Amino acid sequence: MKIDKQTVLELYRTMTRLREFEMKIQELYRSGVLPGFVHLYVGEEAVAAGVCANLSKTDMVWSTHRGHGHALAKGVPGRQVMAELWGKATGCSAGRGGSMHMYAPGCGFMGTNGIVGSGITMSAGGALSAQLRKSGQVTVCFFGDGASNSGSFYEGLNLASVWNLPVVYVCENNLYATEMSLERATKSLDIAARAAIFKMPGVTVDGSDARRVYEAAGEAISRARKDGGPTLIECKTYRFHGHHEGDPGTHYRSKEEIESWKKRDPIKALRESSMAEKVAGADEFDAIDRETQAWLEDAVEFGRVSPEPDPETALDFVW
Amino acid sequence: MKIDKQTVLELYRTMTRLREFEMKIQELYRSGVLPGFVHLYVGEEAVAAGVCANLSKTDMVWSTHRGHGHALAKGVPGRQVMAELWGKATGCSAGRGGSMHMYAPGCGFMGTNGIVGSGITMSAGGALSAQLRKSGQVTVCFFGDGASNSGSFYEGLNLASVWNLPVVYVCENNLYATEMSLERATKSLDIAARAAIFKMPGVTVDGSDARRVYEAAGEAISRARKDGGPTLIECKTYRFHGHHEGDPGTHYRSKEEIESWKKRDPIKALRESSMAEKVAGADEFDAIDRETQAWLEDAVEFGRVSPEPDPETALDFVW
Amino acid sequence: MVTNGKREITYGDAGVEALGEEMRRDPSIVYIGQGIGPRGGNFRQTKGLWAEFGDHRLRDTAITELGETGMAIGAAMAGNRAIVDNVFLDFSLEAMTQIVQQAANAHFLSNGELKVPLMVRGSMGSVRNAGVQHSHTFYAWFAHIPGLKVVVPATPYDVKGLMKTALRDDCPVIFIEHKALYNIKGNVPAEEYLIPFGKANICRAGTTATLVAVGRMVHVALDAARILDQEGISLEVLDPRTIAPLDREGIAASIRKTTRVAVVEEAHASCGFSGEVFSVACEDCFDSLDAPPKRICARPAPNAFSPKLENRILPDVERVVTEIRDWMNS
Amino acid sequence: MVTNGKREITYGDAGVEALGEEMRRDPSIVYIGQGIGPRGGNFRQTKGLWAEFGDHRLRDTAITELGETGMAIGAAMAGNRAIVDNVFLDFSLEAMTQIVQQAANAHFLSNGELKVPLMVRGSMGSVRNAGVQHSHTFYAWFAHIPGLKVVVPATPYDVKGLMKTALRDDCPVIFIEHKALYNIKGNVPAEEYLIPFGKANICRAGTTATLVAVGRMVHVALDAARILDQEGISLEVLDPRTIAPLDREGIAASIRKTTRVAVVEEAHASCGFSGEVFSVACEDCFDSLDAPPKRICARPAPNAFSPKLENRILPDVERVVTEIRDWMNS
Ligand SMILES: Cc1ncc(C[n+]2csc(CCOP(=O)(O)OP(=O)(O)O)c2C)c(N)n1
Ligand SMILES: Cc1ncc(C[n+]2csc(CCOP(=O)(O)OP(=O)(O)O)c2C)c(N)n1
Ligand SMILES: [Mg+2]
Ligand SMILES: [Mg+2]
Repeated sequence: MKIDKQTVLELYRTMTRLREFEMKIQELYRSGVLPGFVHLYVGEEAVAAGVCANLSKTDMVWSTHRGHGHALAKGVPGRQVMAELWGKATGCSAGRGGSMHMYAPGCGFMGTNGIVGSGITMSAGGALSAQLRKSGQVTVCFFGDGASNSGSFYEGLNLASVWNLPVVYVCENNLYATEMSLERATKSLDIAARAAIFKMPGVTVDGSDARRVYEAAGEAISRARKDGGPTLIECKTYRFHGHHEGDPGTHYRSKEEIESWKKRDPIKALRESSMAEKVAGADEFDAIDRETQAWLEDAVEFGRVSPEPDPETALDFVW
Repeated sequence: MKIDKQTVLELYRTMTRLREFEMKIQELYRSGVLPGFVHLYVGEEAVAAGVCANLSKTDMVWSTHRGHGHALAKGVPGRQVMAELWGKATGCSAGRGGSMHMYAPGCGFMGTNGIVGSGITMSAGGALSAQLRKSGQVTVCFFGDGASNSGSFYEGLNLASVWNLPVVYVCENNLYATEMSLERATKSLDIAARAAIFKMPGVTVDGSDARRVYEAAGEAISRARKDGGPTLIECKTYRFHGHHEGDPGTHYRSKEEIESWKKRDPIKALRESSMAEKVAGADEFDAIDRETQAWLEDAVEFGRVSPEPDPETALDFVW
Repeated sequence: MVTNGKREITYGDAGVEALGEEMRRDPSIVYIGQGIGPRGGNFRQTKGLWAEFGDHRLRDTAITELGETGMAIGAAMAGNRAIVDNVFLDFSLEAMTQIVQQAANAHFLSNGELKVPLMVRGSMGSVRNAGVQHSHTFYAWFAHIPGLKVVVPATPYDVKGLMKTALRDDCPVIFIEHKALYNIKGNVPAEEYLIPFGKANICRAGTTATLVAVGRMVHVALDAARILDQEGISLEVLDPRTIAPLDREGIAASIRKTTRVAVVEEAHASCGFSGEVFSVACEDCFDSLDAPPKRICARPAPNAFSPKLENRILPDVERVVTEIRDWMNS
Repeated sequence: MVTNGKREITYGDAGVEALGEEMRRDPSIVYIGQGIGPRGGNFRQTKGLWAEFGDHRLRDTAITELGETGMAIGAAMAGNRAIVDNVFLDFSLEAMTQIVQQAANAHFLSNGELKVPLMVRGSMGSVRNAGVQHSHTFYAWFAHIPGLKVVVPATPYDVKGLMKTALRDDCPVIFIEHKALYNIKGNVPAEEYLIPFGKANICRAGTTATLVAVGRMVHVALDAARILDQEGISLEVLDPRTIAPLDREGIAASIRKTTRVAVVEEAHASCGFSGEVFSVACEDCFDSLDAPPKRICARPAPNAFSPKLENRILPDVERVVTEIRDWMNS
């Protein structure tokens, strides 16, 4: 499959936004203006970008604790994600949720989540709903290698497979769950292979290669859309930073390992390979970089100046 | 592997006890003297008998809601099982538990259980304890095809495999979980094959053939005992009766299916094949049958005349 | 008002009727659970519905309460109205994380953008000595969590009216029937009616003391009240119907009238619903109290199998009569 | 009595010390959880223990709370003493079925033959705006279930003494620390001491009213008491230390002395622990009450992320001072 120029630039745009956004979040967080906890997506951008480029606005995404990238890639405005991290009234959850509880159903974004594995069964429900309503929506669920060891993973996949639901499970296998390596957590290291027990296609892709992710997800998503049932995609990826801000991420991962993955930086990789293949030129990528900076500044400023929620609204929307 | 005569007779003895016990329970239950609910093991006797013949008294067994057979095969005295079903003070749980909550730790019997799947993780804990204490005990966990679709199954197997625990998982695949056939519940019909994802040996055996079960379990148990780690054994079996007393078991299973399994009655099969192979003679089997009747009558009488628990003890052993 | 046709049907059938009516009315309803399709429900609680609505809307599952419940929540978030039937409330323990962390919070966290029209169904309480693992009674747990509504019907009439309300509510509703009541009969009008949440039912008017009772204990309280009536003790029996929202005002009004309150529950006392009634008494009508509030709950032990033991643990008419009599005389 | 060496260590380190001492003393203890090995615990709650006890006894797991907890229960039934650390109490929701159905019942059902020496550890409450899914406070749930003991230490001293008691108890103990307290310092004697369960701690003697406070709220209550002291309101601050068993006698004695009681909790009010204190007031010392009991709990909403909203929901010193002042004047 040949990926056209427009798609390449779109993937690049999404990835740079995700990257720059997270670097800014790190800076803001370290300066102490953001409450809560943040888990940065830096290094894994090709996954969200590649998957979500195949989705329409009404398709649904269930995300994780490491979900800023998923939200942005699914089309939640940067301003709203930023403001939410700031706990502002203009955030996508109006400041009620923060990093791990961002909801934007209008964008098909069904939430980041603080509970590992929880989206796997909920997304099967989203897909069931789409199937019942014959809406044509596809549901995507992102989750980590860590989540793949929970009972939720298996119960969700079983239900999705037995009812042939239009859901695509995207495992972001970044080799670690907090400080726990996958090797210490399980002997089941080939996560994609587990799909076979449910007679579900399981695919492994290089999660540092946005084009490969785009292709694999595209295939799975169009299969789901055509009533061909669920797919499990395992993306081999890596977080360049620690598990969350505060974790240097260097005491349980070797320097060599970190460096080897950084060499395969998905953004640089896409840019360089595209240029080598003459799909697009440096000027085009640079233009996107500049646009990204403007977009980011706007989002930051929006977050900064937005008002705090009114304490009087604290008890709204309980019921 | 050649199974010696003594073992054959032992398997036969256990199976006839289980069978006669359950038939008597059915009669007593229908006559209204037993409180609670009972799930009969009739038809599946070769599994408990074949597995438990390999266990010593201090080995541990975690059982299910369909657990009378497991308890008896593990050596819990028939009197105590009978009295427990009667809710009597002399029952193995002193009348506090009933059919689904029978405990006899002194016999290595760690409980029948009303919660499907719950034993799978607890038995891993029993095995962990044995490993830590270097006690040489092996732990066996029985569970059904229904339980194999729960998250507990996968979480338990993962933990057992990653720590190489001395536990043998015995799935009694009787094709149904209540009225739900395995085919309707999952696309993962080859339960033993699932073990492979955890790099665990997975074996399928004819659960109507006590000798094959005995051999497969023997191999798994001696591997576990030699620190060779866990095994999953799927026994293809069938319950001749309904899910519980009250369910005729005939409206969701075809007559042909039921009859075809009854033709392979594990007790008749062992007796006939052993006689054909001249391992033992009719008189020897008949002697066991008579002995079983005496054993059963004693247990029933014990249950019948035993006292009810003293209401004043109702609040004992909470803490 | 509802026409009283004096039609009598069972508590179980009242639920079936509510489900049928609402599933006809609202095509978005999907019902997920174990044995709720062709089987018609372990308690016959979906009897006949499969013939009408089929596999499409009645979704039989494997033994996967965590998966079923997560799935129902997701379907509700995505635009359907979902029912997940855990059959025994006990089995909802398998899915507690999804109920508390996801269902209860999504509406709040999304600032009202997401609705979670979900009914979690499960039956509580003791029946026929099933043993402790099948007879838990922990409606208080759900009422401790903001964002969950908790319904505990005591009569066929209430099952139908409350379930219909539950199936039009856009919040997660935990709908808890009592297993031992499925076969009791009572008047259920054929005409449509809805019973509002948060409105207690005075099952019996009285003047001497208020008994707040829940689920099966409503019937026990009523029996006790009839007996004590002959001794000149006039008990008002109040069924809150919903534990959350709780009709604090209705309870307080009854206490103001009778000047005494006792709670009768099959649930355990410690950190449960009875304390919530005490809080109504203390916070809302303390000066009306002529005597200390009292509670008659399960004695503090797991529910035992032997009828002899179980009867010692769970409240019954005799215990209620004795304890209330002593209390009135104290 | 304990020699008071005035050694000051943190709440977190007090737990580490208790664990180290008990693991040395009792070789059967196995500690299961996520990140509790080389990492030393998300909250540093097992700092340094791995170096001493190794992989054998500190068992790092995958994300498998259900599995971990089931496993710990099984190990405890089989002859070890097991600790399962769910790190955040929130995550124990994943394993609730094993805690309630298995751990709580095995001793009872086996007529005392099985012991379940198990500590389920998890941290409750809000810290640094982690959001609702990481800040639940539901100790009341466990206290609603017979067979579980529930410990909620408020100080470094209590962490050590109560944890050592927990690790010698043969029943399942739910040991609930408050996340925001891990770094507070306090006196912890180097000498061995154990704090009995079911014995409340009078943190501050007073005469005007009793404040029953739990966990972090003990400190809030103490701060409020110091402020109100200057207005002539002498508050007795009582920390029950264990929610189950509950020192009803200790609470009642304090109420008899002060004639008033209020409860201060980070938990929600509805069907929670505050009602249990009301029950003590009503059932055990009603005639001593000079005013209606009162409760100051989290306002009824999920815990919101924004500090502005969260501060509105959770009780703080200002709210306690204001509400207690109003109550005293009413
Ligand atoms: C049920 C549950 N258990 C534990 C945690 C604590 N926790 C938060 S993130 C995380 C690691 C998740 O690992 P993985 O799924 O691989 O995602 P990654 O962080 O690597 O993106 C853990 C253990 C949690 N949030 N939820
Ligand atoms: C967690 C849980 N969910 C549901 C049930 C209700 N239930 C009791 S037995 C049973 C079927 C079990 O099927 P299987 O595991 O195949 O065992 P079998 O009855 O066939 O021996 C079900 C659904 C239960 N006891 N526990
Ligand atoms: Mg990971
Ligand atoms: Mg079965």
